[in-house]
Amino acid sequence: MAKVKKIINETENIVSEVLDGYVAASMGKLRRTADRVLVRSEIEPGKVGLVIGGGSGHEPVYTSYVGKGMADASVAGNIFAAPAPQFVTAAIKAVDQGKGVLLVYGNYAGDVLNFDMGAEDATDDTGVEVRTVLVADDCATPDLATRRGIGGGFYQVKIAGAACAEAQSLEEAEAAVNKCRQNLRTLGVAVAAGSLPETGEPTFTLGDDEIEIGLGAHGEVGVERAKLMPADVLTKKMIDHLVADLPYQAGDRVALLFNNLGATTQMELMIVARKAFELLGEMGIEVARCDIGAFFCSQEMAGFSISLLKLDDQLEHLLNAPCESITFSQG
Amino acid sequence: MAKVKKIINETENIVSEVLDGYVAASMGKLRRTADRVLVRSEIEPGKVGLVIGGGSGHEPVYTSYVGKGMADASVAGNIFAAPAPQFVTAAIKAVDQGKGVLLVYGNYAGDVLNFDMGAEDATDDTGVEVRTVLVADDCATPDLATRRGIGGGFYQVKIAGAACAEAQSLEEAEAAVNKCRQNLRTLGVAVAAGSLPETGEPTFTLGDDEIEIGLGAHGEVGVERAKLMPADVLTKKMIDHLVADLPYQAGDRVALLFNNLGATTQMELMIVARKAFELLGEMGIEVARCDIGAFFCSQEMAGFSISLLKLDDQLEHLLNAPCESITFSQG
Amino acid sequence: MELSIDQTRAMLVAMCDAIIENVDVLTKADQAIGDGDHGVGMRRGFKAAKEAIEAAEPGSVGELFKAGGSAVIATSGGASGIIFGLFLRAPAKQLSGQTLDAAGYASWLTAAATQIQARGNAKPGDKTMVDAIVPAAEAAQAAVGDGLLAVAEAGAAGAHRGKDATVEMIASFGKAKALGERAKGHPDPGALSTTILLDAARDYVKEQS
Amino acid sequence: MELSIDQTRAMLVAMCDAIIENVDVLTKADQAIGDGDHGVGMRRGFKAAKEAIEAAEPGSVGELFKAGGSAVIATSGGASGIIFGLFLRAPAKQLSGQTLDAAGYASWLTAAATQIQARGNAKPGDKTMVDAIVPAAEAAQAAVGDGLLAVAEAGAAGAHRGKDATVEMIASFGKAKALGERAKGHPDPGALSTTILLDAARDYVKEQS
Ligand SMILES: Nc1ncnc2c1ncn2[C@@H]1O[C@H](COP(=O)(O)OP(=O)(O)O)[C@@H](O)[C@H]1O
Ligand SMILES: Nc1ncnc2c1ncn2[C@@H]1O[C@H](COP(=O)(O)OP(=O)(O)O)[C@@H](O)[C@H]1O
Ligand SMILES: [Mg+2]
Ligand SMILES: [Mg+2]
Ligand SMILES: [Mg+2]
Ligand SMILES: [Mg+2]
Repeated sequence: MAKVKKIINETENIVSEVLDGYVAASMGKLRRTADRVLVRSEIEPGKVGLVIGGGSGHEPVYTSYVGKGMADASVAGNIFAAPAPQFVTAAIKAVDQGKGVLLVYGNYAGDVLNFDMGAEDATDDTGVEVRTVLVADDCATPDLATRRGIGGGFYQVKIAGAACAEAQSLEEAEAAVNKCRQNLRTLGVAVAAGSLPETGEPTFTLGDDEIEIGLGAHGEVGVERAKLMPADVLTKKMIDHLVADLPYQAGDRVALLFNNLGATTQMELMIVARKAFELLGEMGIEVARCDIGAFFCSQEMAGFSISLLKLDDQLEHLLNAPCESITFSQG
Repeated sequence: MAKVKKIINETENIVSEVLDGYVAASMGKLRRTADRVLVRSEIEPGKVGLVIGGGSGHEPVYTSYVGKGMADASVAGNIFAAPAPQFVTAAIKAVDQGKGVLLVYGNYAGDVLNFDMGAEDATDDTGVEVRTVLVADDCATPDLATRRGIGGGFYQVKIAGAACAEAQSLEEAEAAVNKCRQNLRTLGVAVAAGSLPETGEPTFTLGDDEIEIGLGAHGEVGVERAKLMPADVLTKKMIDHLVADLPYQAGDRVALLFNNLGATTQMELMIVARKAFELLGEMGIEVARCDIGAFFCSQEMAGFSISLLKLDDQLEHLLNAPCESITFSQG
Repeated sequence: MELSIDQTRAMLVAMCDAIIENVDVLTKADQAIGDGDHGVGMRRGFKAAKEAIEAAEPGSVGELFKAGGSAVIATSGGASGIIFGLFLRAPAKQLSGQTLDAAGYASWLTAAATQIQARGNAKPGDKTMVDAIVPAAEAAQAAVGDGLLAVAEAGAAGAHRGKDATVEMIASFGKAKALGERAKGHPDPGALSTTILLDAARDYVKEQS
Repeated sequence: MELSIDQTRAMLVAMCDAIIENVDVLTKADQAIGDGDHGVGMRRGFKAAKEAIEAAEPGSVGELFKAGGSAVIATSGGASGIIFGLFLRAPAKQLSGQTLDAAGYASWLTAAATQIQARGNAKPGDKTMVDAIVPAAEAAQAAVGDGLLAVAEAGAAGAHRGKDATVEMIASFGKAKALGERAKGHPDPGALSTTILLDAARDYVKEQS
């Protein structure tokens, strides 16, 4: 197979140039620091800080979700690799306003190791208090503690952004984001692989007529490898799996997120959305908010994920609170 | 080459199911009428109407840009084919509040024929006054009158939505949108073909190391077929072509749009954005607003377009006015 | 010789069938210089036209043409929906009688050529189906004195001459326009459709003769 | 036998070179059961470590280890950045003298095994590099009485036994975890890196003996 063409310059400069792109497009609202940190130019004094981050290559997550009502800084690793700890330390120091800093990032071994060490170093240096709420929404695997962070991470970051903007204390923000984590489930489906920009090689292989339900954002194996099936059949499988996992129940109010992993068309997402609304309606689950788009990608992987977040008044308020960032804003 | 996998049901139901998806995701704000028309459930009485539309397969354009401050209705053709005139007629009648209706759609022979006939039929039936401002932003071809409508259509629809929401008369709205058209230029680059959902076949072919600058949204030939080149070289070619076309000049204030044609990563768009900002800065052209995302796709085509819109106070006001739609909202 | 309403219906149905059968030919022609959807669009339109024509209870020959043309316009979409809808619908008002004769057949093609140019703004030489319908109409008018079959034969032959001439043209319309010189060597897909339609009409008239 | 500061530096550089040379082996190992980036990440980290070690002006042997380990942590990224950074950095405080002797070498591996387990939470049997470093440390401690070369040889041999044992394990950590039974038949990439590092160290000690 031919290598996937990418519009880039030198591969070793990708992450740095992407960060410069965000700074340019922010028109003064963001700046770079410590090489791999994107930070708000002005942070409200006395607010609880929020730092997000992870491996690059999943843009817009996590790097771009920095701004008023979102994260105060993001830390970018190399493509699909956790960022080194000194960048985490620098980000924490850059956003700390004396109220402590919350970390939100995906539950991957490499990220946990690097963010933990980075946070400890920051605390050793300045005494800043740091708490972490991992994104661990992928219900493709059974064990809660080791679940991966995928598309629902967008909701968790959004809620963390609003919580840290409003909260009086780090504990209060942490508790809200923890509640989001508890109520959030995502299931993805991969239709075709993305590629590594350094090599143009695919990140995994699927047969010409195969899809994999639950495949992870880096090609980790999922729930079921299956033949291509009609959208309605696939949607039912995914919704049934998701709903049973929490479980979501009749009378629940939810936010519903359709996330494009990269190359899937909006046409397909809308066909799936139509069926998902129908199925949730039949189950008596009320959709209070719906988001559709590319929030958490895996290069140009074809596929999508569906996330459900069970809402209470607090979570709904935080999800709907205004925010600004390069790729997602709401009034 | 293996057929491109799509998550769909029966191919003949694609457009209909996509429209149902938009209705579901709108949660009461949109409804379908006359089979192929998506219309706002509540339209402000006495406002100038705005109808947009075109062939399907380019979602979110044009179908999804319906809502408060955007279009009042959209008309969806089959994949890559202009909608038949009776749907245009129905849309015009559905949005008419006695102040006349503006049509905004891409400058393709088939669309012009069908929208013109649909508008004439509506006027014959009810006397409604209809005006048209075509989207014709693609500066890949020299002849102004026959230029195609591509990614900049998002800005033109946004401005038309605000103009029709605010204008006292159809003429006033038309004049504003015409000014937008005059000041708007777009140039695209195709890196890899999308596919027709009915067949899974690619819409055009490019060599393994080739790109085409100026290739149209349906595979129409462009300015130059070239070998894959560094992002910075490509960006300079594109910006130089764009700037020379209007021409944009030192001291101009512009809005700058990076549109993902489908499968390009945001990583690549940010690398390009970084260079575009640098080049425009060197030319003394001030960027007052920047938008980055998938606004006008061509199935999962890999590639992107850059649009420049020269602003005056009125256009800047209209572009920044609040709006709501399934895929684009601003506060 | 004249065709009755039912014979005219049968002629129009034969034309629809000819398009439906030739969908692959039209697809290939449009793939060469357009976006490849001409065959699918024409089939969608002429399938609907066939149903409308078969279901119609017309008061005149013209109403059959109108039923077919309106169906094409309403279902085909794209440029060719309007153009080939007008191809059938254009003569609807003129053909107010119960039969289709030589003069009526020729006036159909003339009305089509006129209305298509008026609405579509393509002129002869622009590499569109106008290059086929215009010589078809002229040749048909010239043969009116020789009877219906002669008119039908002249119309088809005129369309073929026009279609053949499009091979060497560069396009000034539609999606082939951007191809410039590269469009040379291929006939215009819509001109090809025009010959398929007029060949089928001629064959039906010949059978009935 | 003991290594001087400069000999220790040379030993550490040889270990870095071994990783850099084996990037493809490590890439293949991680492609089999992980995400394929172990080779690239290790090379990035140990290139930086090599530079830091060469540039260091250490007051003790331990400061050389610290310079190398900190460089790996700061540049490698991913899980292995921390793990293999600690592999070098763990003994920094203990090795406060001017030479590396048998006891020092063994205490290095023990410190690494302890700190890596404390931070990473992987236990023996989870199919990680812990399965290589733990038996390496144990074997090295047991050989302290036999001198530096014996310790280095025991360490490398222990790592190889551990790495070989990972072939039949299913993973409980990292990206191979989701593979379940499918991870069987392949060694853990990080365990493989551990053998490469300890082989290079042993070879250097042997040369100097
Ligand atoms: N303005 C026009 N006047 C006459 N014929 C036209 C015009 N525009 C297009 N056509 C005809 O339509 C044909 C293309 O039809 P089709 O492929 O269905 O539409 P599209 O160009 O929208 O894909 C052309 O080959 C040409 O003969
Ligand atoms: N918690 C851990 N403790 C010890 N070693 C680990 C741990 N997590 C991962 N590793 C080691 O790291 C190796 C994978 O490294 P690498 O591929 O660079 O990182 P990633 O898994 O982030 O892609 C594994 O083979 C394993 O030996
Ligand atoms: Mg990795
Ligand atoms: Mg077409
Ligand atoms: Mg066509
Ligand atoms: Mg790995």
